[in-house]
Order: sequence, then structure tokens, then C-alpha cells
Amino acid sequence: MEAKKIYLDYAATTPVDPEVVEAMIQCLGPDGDYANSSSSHFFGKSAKVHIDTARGQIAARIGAEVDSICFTSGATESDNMALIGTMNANQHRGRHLITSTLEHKAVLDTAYALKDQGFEITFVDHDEHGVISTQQLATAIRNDTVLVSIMHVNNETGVLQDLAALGELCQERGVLFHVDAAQSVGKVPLNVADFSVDLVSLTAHKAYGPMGIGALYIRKGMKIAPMIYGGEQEWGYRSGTLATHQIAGFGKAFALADPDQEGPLLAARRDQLWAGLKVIEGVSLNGHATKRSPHILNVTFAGVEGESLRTSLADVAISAGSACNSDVPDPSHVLRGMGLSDALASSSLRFSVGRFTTESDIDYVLKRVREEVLRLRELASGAPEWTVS
Amino acid sequence: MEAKKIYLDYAATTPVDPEVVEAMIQCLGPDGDYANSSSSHFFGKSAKVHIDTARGQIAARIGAEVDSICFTSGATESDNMALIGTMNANQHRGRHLITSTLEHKAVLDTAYALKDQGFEITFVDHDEHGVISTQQLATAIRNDTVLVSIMHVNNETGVLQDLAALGELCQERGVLFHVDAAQSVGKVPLNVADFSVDLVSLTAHKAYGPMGIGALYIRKGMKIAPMIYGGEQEWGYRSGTLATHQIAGFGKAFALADPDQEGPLLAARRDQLWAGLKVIEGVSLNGHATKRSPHILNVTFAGVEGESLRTSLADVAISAGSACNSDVPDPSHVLRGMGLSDALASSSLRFSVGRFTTESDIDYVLKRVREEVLRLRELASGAPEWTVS
Amino acid sequence: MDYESEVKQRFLSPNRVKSFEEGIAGVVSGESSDRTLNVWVRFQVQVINGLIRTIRFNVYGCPYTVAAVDWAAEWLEGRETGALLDLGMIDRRKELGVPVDRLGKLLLIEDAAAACQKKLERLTTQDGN
Amino acid sequence: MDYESEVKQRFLSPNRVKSFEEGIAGVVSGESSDRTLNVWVRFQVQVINGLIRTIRFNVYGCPYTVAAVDWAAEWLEGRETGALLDLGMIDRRKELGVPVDRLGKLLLIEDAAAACQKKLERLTTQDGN
Ligand SMILES: Cc1ncc(COP(=O)(O)O)c(C=O)c1O
Ligand SMILES: Cc1ncc(COP(=O)(O)O)c(C=O)c1O
Repeated sequence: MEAKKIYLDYAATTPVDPEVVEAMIQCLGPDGDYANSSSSHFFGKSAKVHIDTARGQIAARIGAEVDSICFTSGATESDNMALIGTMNANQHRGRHLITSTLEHKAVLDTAYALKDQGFEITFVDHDEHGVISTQQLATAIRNDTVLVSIMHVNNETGVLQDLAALGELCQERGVLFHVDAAQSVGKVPLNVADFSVDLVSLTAHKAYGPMGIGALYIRKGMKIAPMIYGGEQEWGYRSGTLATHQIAGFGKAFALADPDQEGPLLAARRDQLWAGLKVIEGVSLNGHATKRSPHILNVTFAGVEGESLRTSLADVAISAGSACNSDVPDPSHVLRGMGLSDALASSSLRFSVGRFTTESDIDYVLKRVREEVLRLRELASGAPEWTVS
Repeated sequence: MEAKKIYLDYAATTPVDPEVVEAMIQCLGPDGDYANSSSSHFFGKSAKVHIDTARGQIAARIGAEVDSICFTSGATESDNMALIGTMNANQHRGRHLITSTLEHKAVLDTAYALKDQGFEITFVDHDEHGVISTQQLATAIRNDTVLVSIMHVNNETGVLQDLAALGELCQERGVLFHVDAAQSVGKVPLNVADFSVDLVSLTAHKAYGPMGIGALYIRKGMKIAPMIYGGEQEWGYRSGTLATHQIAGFGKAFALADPDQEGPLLAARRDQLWAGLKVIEGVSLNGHATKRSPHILNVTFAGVEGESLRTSLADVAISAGSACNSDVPDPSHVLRGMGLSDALASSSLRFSVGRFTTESDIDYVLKRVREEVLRLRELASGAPEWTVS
Repeated sequence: MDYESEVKQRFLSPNRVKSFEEGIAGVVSGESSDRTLNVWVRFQVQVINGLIRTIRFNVYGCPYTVAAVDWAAEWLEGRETGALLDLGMIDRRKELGVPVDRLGKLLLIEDAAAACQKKLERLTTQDGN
Repeated sequence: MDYESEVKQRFLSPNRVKSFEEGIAGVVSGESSDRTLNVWVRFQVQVINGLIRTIRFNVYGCPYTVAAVDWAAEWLEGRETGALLDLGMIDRRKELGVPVDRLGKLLLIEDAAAACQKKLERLTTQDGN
């Protein structure tokens, strides 16, 4: 008997939309447009059409000019390139980088690597919901600040930053602005024409596109050093044979990813989930009640050990925080950064809904969560105060 | 009327084998194993099975230990990581890098970038066929040499280096050895247990796998700095969500890529092609007559301008050299490095055959090449000496 | 995580969880906890004639910890009270398939058992007065 | 490369390629070449009564160069010999859809035509003697 299994980990990755799979397959086998798009023969030209179409689709989705989209292997590489490339290319301006402790590891660990190389890092403050104010950012900016890197949608809590206000401040202060928007596309509107931004990290696989392909939006006129050298693809910013099928899928996925259409559907599922969870005793929401993306719900179950809860819910794919490379994740740096104790941080779960989540999926998950929370609370009855606060 | 079109540019990229496409599709849509393989839930575990299988297939193909295969976005990234990561991590040993002018741009441009950062580069000599001897390498090695980077199969001429001899020398002299083997797999045997090597760059898309995925073989105990930071995937060497479908396809492609089986078939097509070409006046072979891979044939057509020849052969996908990012390639640095004049280098074509090349494809191509060479020679009749020597 | 099937089984259906009502004769309880390890363990043992007749536990911790407590309770039941000092979790870890980085959590189980033993000793001493 | 259809057409089927037999009356030839540009151009013009009656060419070069030479030959035929100095390739480049980085090659066509004109002048001078 195959047990029921529900996927609520869309923030870790999404299945590839069947229409996207179709677009990818067109660029594969011997009858597809499989050639190297850099080749000047007709096979190459046919492949290039897919690249050009996709670049247009991606640019259109974020309101960018077509030739400001530089393909990479994903948001991790985009983040690295944004930080390392910008800091290295702008040393005449200074060596100071601002980011926040709420960022994804692709930004945080890169910032630490830059620090090892002699750059200076400031972590900007945020409030208890994980929101960064312009006042807080203003305090962190120095005369030698080169770049501010702040994510759009937090991948653990779904908290949404006010990019317009932060971008305006950066522009006023003559500081470059990078936004990690890996979680945004298809969930919340993101238009680079609406605010002042220099670099935006994108990835396909969080928006029903394939894993292993992403892009860095590079505003025209930006100065950024390449990180990977070679055939000078992508205007020399990023060498390496362009992966036609990946890019075609990326383009198709972004063409389909309309937040105006999908956002409300996601919000409905998330709200259904929260309505069922919040009536359980000792359950609290992490993040901000309104400044948030519709696809993520991060919840603390006081008095319930997190690994045990996830293990009990073996039929529900959820996450302790970001999909990380360890079976025993450390308590989330994001939640601790928002003031939760280690115990409460590790008693927290990230639920993330997506295109294929149904109302009955949520009903099932609610039933299972209630069962297991009660079971584990009974098991832990008598546990000390620190497990619940 | 759709004209006949023949693809003889397998060295630029190969179509993805239908069996590989199948393996990839299993990891895509909503019913596939699409999850993030870093996730600890069952969906993640199912994805991880594909990663583990593929890592095993790739390791087996080159005789490596499973955990010495580090996934990257392709050979370009692998080459960058090998050079930059090794030079940065071994500065206590010295700052000297040896490579050759025959390398792919992914190595050459990276070497130049390292030079800009204060590292020293020596380009080792080679003979007129593009073969590097141990004597030549021995001359280049210094006390402060950290790394030697030499490719296995040259992507323009197919010339094969004697890795066993070069590797032995590197080991004797205590120098690390990197091999760019992007063109090797499935064409010539490559077994890291057979010779002394520390790093090997691999890519899937030259061996009927997908574009945008590759690997760096990193010998156990090697010290190499990461280039991309983040979630610490791949033992921290290379962060970023692993692209399950890409890796599954890569593994399948390498499992299928048996040089003992395919090499002779490729050689037969190449020899058929050469037999037909060499009877044309003024045609000469570039590279080495025997030390070569079976899939590449690089030929000079004296007195025929290369771009015109390629344009005339619009129904045959061939290349001026490497697939490059420009419609007007500079005369090949590899051929010039082997002593050809600019004119002769630009009168040269790279034909590369593959799994789907038939005998009648070659017959057709021979007919067409003869026609066009004669036509262009007539057009250029009376041209000066420098166009033919 | 890929738990060994014994760990999984014990974690998902632990026996001996329901606590004793208060005031039952011969019942002592002992607990231990470590906030940094995110573990709390409590045993209640009912001792009759120097033998552990019944044992109950509560635990807040990871699945390995829960499973190991469940095992420990089962193992203790029916033994002489001296066994409370003899759980030997270091040796038992591998058999249960618990990764070595969880050993600290397992040792807290020994502490909780030892705390019971201490209470029993005090009881015995009081009785002897 | 995506050649404009005129370039493609002229490159694939150039007219006026077959050279004159030697010793035909009124035929002069002029050529130019540049090794770094990888181009060589030769015109043969047959002039009768100050008009270019027939023109033939040979060329070693890229498709744009071939196409431009073909255009130039067609344009010259029937004109007065002064036209040999009036090819105006700078203006013509865009109309043919030749990228600006090929302009150097196109200017060699003017040089070859000018070389013909020079020969013609010399002939005329000789005749006048
Ligand atoms: C906010 C954020 N940034 C960066 C990344 C890394 O993206 P990728 O998996 O494309 O490397 C992720 C997801 O893993 C993310 O959620
Ligand atoms: C010898 C060699 N090295 C490196 C590369 C780059 O590989 P990739 O296209 O996977 O980045 C290629 C092919 O483009 C190659 O032929």
C-alpha cells in the first residue's frame, strides 16, 4: 500500500511544469534544436532562437531590457557573481558591503568569503518580523559602501522587503543595490523598472522551471567582473556553453509565472493552512503578517522538537528552513536572527505551497500535523520551560 | 523543399541521446523525482537516488572514486575552478602555472585572469603537430610551479596528449596536474587510475548528455578553494542546488559512452571523410596522424577562404575551430600555434563526427565539399602565394 | 534522515509513555536535560522489592533520543535497580544505529536513570532511619 | 552569419567570374590585396571607346567581399572608365548589408578598380605617344 504523500516544499524547489518540459524536450534529442547556439551554422542559429526567445521572456517577466539578462547556473552563482564581481570591479569606490543576517547562504557565505579577502561587511539591522527599514539601512551605509545586498522574499519566512524604499535610499547615497529574488517570480510582482536596482538574482527551479539555470539581471552600465572565464559568452560576463534546453525551459517557466494570477491562489492555500494551524495551542507565525509572499508559511510549534515533528510527518514534505545539506540542520539562522530561542527555532517548520497544491492536500496535512503535534506534546509532557518559550 | 542538412559539429556539442532524455524526464514534471536532493524528506531522498546513481556512473566511466566527482555547470566552470581554486589554495607552494597555447579558452582566459592577479604563467612548447613532450614540459617546470594544466583531446585538431608520461613527470616533480578532458569521454579511454592526475574537467554535452552540467574530478586529498559559495553542496567545493535531471542525464550519458565500442565507429567515419578529402588538391591534415581522437578531423583547404567555404557549405554544420561567440572568428589560436599562417589557419575547417553520423552523410558531405572547394578556387584563381602556403 | 527500522519503530510507537498518576507507592522520578542539546528526559520507575516493576518516561528530543529512551525503559523493566546505573548507552549507540554526533543526547538518558537511582537511594536511606 | 539575401545571392552565384583569355584587345587588369585582411581582388576590364564593355573578376575573400565585388563588376559594366574611381563602397556598404568591420575589405575593391584605371591611363598615354 503506497501511502499518501503531500509535497509542501515548493520553496525548496518546484516540479517542472509540463509545458516547460515540452519546451525543454524541443532542444534535446537528435531531432531537436540541440546545437551550440554560438555556432554560426543553421543548427546553431536554430538553437539561438530558443535562447533569444527565453531571454525575452525572462526580461519581460521582470520588466528588464533583454540584454541585461545574463544566464548563470542558478541563483547561488548569481549571488556570488553579484557580490564578488561587484566588489572586485569597484574597489576604487571602497571595500564595504552591506547585507543582512536574514539572507540565503549564497549571499551570506559569499560575504564571509569576501571578508576573508579583506573586504568589510556590515549586517544591517531588522525588526522582530525580519523587515529592514530604510532608517536601519541608512545607519549602515558608509562613504566607502559599494554594494547593498538584500533579498526580496525571504526563503524561510516569506517576508517581503520594501525594495522601492531601500533602492531609493541606495540610489540617493550612490550605493549599488543587489536583490536576491530567487523566491519572488510568480509569487509577487517584481519589476526592475519600478524601483532602483542594479543587480537581481533569478533562478528557474523555484518557478516551475528546471534546476541548474538562473540569471543575473545586470543593469546597463553596471561594472562587474566576471567570475568564470572562457568563450566570452554573455558579453564576457559569464563564459560557458549556453544550455539551450535549460534556458528554453527557464524562459517558458517565467512566461507562465504570473503573480497576479497565481498569487491569490497560493494565498488561499496558505491561509487555509494557517487557519487550521493557528487553532492548535502553542502555534505561532514567524515573519510578518502582511509583508510576505503568498507561498511560504513558517510556524513554530512550542514544546515540539522539530526533527521529531518532521520525522513523524514523513508523509508530508516540509522543511526545517532552507533545504540544506545536512540531515541535522542547525536551528535556522533566520529565525534566530528574528529573536527566537534555539529551541523554538528548531521547533519551527516551513510549509510552502505551490501550483499543484490542492485544498484537500491542505486538509490532509492539517489533520496529520494536529495528530503528530498532540502525540509529541504528550510524549514531552512535563518538559521544561525553555522548550516552549 | 527542405534541403538536406548534415551535422558534423559533434565537437561543439552533441544531441542528447534519447535514452538520456528519458532519464532526464524522470526527474522533471509533477510525477517525477523533482525534489531538491538536499531535502531530508522522502521526495528529496528519491531525488538523491538519481544523484548518487549518476555520480557512480560518472566515476565508473573514468575509474574514479565516487566522492571525487564534484558537479559543476560544465567544463568551462570546471576549468576555472581547477585553475583558480588550485592556485589560490596553494600559494604557499608558489604562484607559477604551466599550460599550453593549444588549450581551450576556458583554460587560456582563466590563466590570463590569474596572470592579472599576479600569478605567473608559462606556456609549454609543443611540436608542429601540437603534441607536448615530457622534455618540453620538464623545461617549463620550476621550483615554484604549482599546477600544470594540459588538455587530453584538443577540441580543434583532436590531438591526444600522452597523459601517462606528462602525469608521471608532474608527480616526480611534485607538481599538481589538471587535465581538461571535455572532448575525451566516449571517444578515447580515460581512466584516472591509469596515470597520475589531480584534477580532470568533464562535461556532459560533448558525450550525448545535456548542456549545462559537468564535473571536476578532484583527487582525494587535493587542496582546492571553492569558487562559488553557499549551501555547501558537493563537500563545500561547489555550492548551489544540484540539478537532478541534468545530473541524471549526465550519468546516463557517461554510462552509455563506451570508447571501446564507439571509438572504432567514429574512426571509420572520420577515415572515410579523410579518404575523400585528401584526394582534393591542396588539402592537408592538421594535427597528428596517429595521436588523435577518432571524432575530429581538421583540414586546411589552401587557397580557399574559410568563411566563404563554410558559407557555401550552408547545408553542412561544421566549424572554423571551436564554437565561438563571434560570427567572424579570428584565425584559430590552436592552428596558428601549430605554425600555420593566418591565411591557412582561416582556410581550415573542423569536421567532427558522432554517434548519429552515417556513411551516406559522409558521402554527401564529400560531394558538397569538392563542389564548393572547386568553385571557390575558380573564383580565386590567380590569388597570391600567401593564400596557399 | 534514514533511521534504522528499530529507531523508526520505537520513535513512532513508543511504549511506556503514559505517566503514573501522582502518589502511587514506590514510584520515583528522575530527569535530566540539556538546553544546548535540545533534549529533556524523565523516567518514572516503580520499584517493588528491589526490582523495577514498571517504568514510564517522557522525552523531548530528536527521534534517536526518543527511540533510545524507549529502548532503555524496556531494558530496565524487570531488572534490579542497580541497572539504572548500567544503561551503557555508549555501547548501545551503534546497535541502535544512532550517529555518533548524537551520543551527547543519549548520555542524558543515563543521567535521567541515574537521577532515579539517586532518589531511590535517598528513599532507602530515609526508610532505614 | 545571417547574410542579407542580396549578399547571399551574389556570393553563391557571382556573375562575370570567368577570366578573359590572354591577349584580348583593350583588356587591362588591376588587383589589390591585403594579407592581414585575408583579401585579394582582381578586375579585368575590356574598354571600348572609353566605355567598360565587359568586366571579369576574381576574388579571394569572405562572402561579403565576394558579393561586393560582384556588385561592383555589375555596376561598372557599361559605364565610362571614370567610374573605376567612383565605386563609393563606403556608401554602398550599408545598402549591401555589410557589417562595418568589413569596410576595410570593401575598400580593397576600390583599390583594384583604381589599379585598372591607372593601367588604362598609362595605355592611353602610350597610345598618344
Ligand atoms: C533566497 C534564495 N537565494 C538563493 C537560492 C539559491 O538558488 P539556486 O538553487 O538556484 O542556486 C535560493 C534557493 O535555494 C533561495 O531561496
Ligand atoms: C576542450 C574543451 N574544454 C572546455 C570546454 C567547455 O565546456 P563547456 O561547454 O561544458 O563549458 C570545451 C567545449 O566547449 C572544450 O572542447
